[in-house]
Amino acid sequence: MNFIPTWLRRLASPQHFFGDIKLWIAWLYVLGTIGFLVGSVWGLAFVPPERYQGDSFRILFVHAPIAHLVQVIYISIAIAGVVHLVWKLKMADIYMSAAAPIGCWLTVLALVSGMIWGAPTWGTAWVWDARTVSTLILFFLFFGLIVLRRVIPNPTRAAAALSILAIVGTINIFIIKFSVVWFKTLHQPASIELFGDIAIAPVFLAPLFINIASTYVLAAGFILANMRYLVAVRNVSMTWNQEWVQGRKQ
Amino acid sequence: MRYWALYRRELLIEFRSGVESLIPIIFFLLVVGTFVFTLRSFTAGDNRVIVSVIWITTLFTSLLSLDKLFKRDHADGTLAVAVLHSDAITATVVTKLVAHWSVTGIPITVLGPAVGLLAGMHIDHASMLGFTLLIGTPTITMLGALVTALLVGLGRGGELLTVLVLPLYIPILLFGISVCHLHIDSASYTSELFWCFALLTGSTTAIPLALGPILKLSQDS
Amino acid sequence: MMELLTMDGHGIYVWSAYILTITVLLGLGSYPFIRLARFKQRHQEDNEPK
Amino acid sequence: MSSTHLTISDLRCQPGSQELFDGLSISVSGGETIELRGPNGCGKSTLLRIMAGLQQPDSGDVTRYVEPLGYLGHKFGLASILTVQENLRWTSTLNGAKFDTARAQDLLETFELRTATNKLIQELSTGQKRRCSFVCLLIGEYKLWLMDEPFSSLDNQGEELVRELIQEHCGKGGSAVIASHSTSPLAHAALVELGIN
Repeated sequence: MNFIPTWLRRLASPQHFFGDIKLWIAWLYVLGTIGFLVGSVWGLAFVPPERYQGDSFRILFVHAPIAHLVQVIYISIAIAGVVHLVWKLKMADIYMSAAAPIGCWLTVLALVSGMIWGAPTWGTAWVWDARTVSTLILFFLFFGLIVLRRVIPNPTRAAAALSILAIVGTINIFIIKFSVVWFKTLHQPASIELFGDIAIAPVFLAPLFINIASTYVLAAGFILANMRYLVAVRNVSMTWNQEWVQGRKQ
Repeated sequence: MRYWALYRRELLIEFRSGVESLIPIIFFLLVVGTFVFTLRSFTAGDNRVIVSVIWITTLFTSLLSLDKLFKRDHADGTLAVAVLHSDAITATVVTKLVAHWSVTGIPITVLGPAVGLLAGMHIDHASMLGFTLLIGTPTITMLGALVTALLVGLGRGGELLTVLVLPLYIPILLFGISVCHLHIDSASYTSELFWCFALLTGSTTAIPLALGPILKLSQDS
Repeated sequence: MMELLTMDGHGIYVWSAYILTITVLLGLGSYPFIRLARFKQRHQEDNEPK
Repeated sequence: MSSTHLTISDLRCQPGSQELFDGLSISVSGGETIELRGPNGCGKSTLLRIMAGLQQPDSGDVTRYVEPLGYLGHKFGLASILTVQENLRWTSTLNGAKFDTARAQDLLETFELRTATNKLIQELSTGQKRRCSFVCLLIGEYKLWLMDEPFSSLDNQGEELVRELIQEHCGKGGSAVIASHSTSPLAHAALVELGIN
């Protein structure tokens, strides 16, 4: 596999990952935080109120990126699952374990911030439509991954089980998403469609995109930080790890 | 020949366990009965409630019966023997699933509409309910078996299975119920029915092939 | 300034959503480091008696 | 005659913190009997399970040249609410062979299970179940036998019978890997000591 650059191949080894990734995490945290602050302040204070929703639409600048992000995280876990099943890559397994709890919490956040947005906008905090339902199911699926990880003592078996559940769950989520067509709902149709017409006024787009990008960056940082922890835990007996614990190495 | 012999073995085990294998069906009748009785002011004029009740009870019934799908074979070591015969593992798995469906899916497909009729459903609506259950129950068995296989030998019971399986049942549940509801409303239900068939074919082709390797891995504990 | 806080009566929703989001993000961001520090401390303690 | 049945090379297995074996290589050929010896917890059962493919090693390769393998573990591999005959029939079904009633009767006779043919497995004693699982092994026509404590719960006569059978099996070009506590090793068996590290 010569097309993979050396620095990336280095990351497949736990020892190098543990050392190298520290700088990455720092950068991702800094960039993500700055981006998120800029996007949020912009959305809060420097954008005019929306015609129909008034000021509560400003919640969308934090709700929509997260709601979008959690789906991407789930799909990425499924992709890591495929990678794990095909190439038996240990890092893919660690990725799955690291991303699941973060995805789970962010899904809760997306649901709650969605409810806070829905209360003044729809007049009701919860609506049974395809998107709220699919996010709710996503939460259960994330929860399932975490539980499955905990109950299977054998790591090889746990990783395989996680991969399979993530893959089946992704198919599941896609089907539920498609079913949006048959549900007549209050939810506004997906606002930004890839390669489609953009139904949002351009003035709102800048802060929204900044926040989408920065939540991606932040989530990447969180997941990598979690992976770093898991790498340390799973390699307790290794010399490099012992040295790090003893404080002989940073 | 091999399939038939393996299928006979599974059925034999089911029949030998006697009354025990009837528990899920009794559970189904009990729950549907309780619902229809307590909700009779809602179900009286509206077949849609009965449809939903029967479909959801079908899911719970499957959870109850799936728990023991591989448990007995794992406990007595026959699952390990079956797994070692890797050229026969797909046959073993398929016959096991078909047998499981024969003793839970088929009775529910028959009893569901029958109970619906007793609860006051129109005959047309009841037969449509039976038809969606006929498509839906194999899908339910497949998805449930997949997750059950992941949990073989962990000594954990139904509550874990519930949390993991129910989210995966949502699509077939939604489409199955949608078909019935649209039919009751005299609306077009072709696309929902198409999805039901898609889920049926998808799960019945992919899952039996995946189960062999999963069961092999499940021996590792 | 007051206008930014109240937002026509929607302020309570907007601000609670933002505060909640930031809290969760802070928690998720710091937890891996807290866990790692705890892990390191625990193993230092394990190794000391030897 | 001396075809290779199974090879393992550079096997490493470390379940939990304790290392069972590292860099273990064994080759099993036709006609060979290998006896694994060592104290409790040294990994005899684990090694057999890895050989069978029921467990994955941490690293190293296992190559099986004959399949399916006959594996006899701590569990008997017999469905408890089926009869002896039905279990035997199932074994030959899995192998894709036609069930040979006469041969089954012969084997049951050898193992003194003739009268139990139509009894349910759960009605048998532990020793009888063990005997029945040997009959399954023979009905299955496996080339390589992996046996975990095959003599446990057998009487002296049964143990003698099994020893003879293993010898006969390996004489006909079959092979066997046996984990055992028995004080007297099998005749002609190559010993592999585990648990030295």
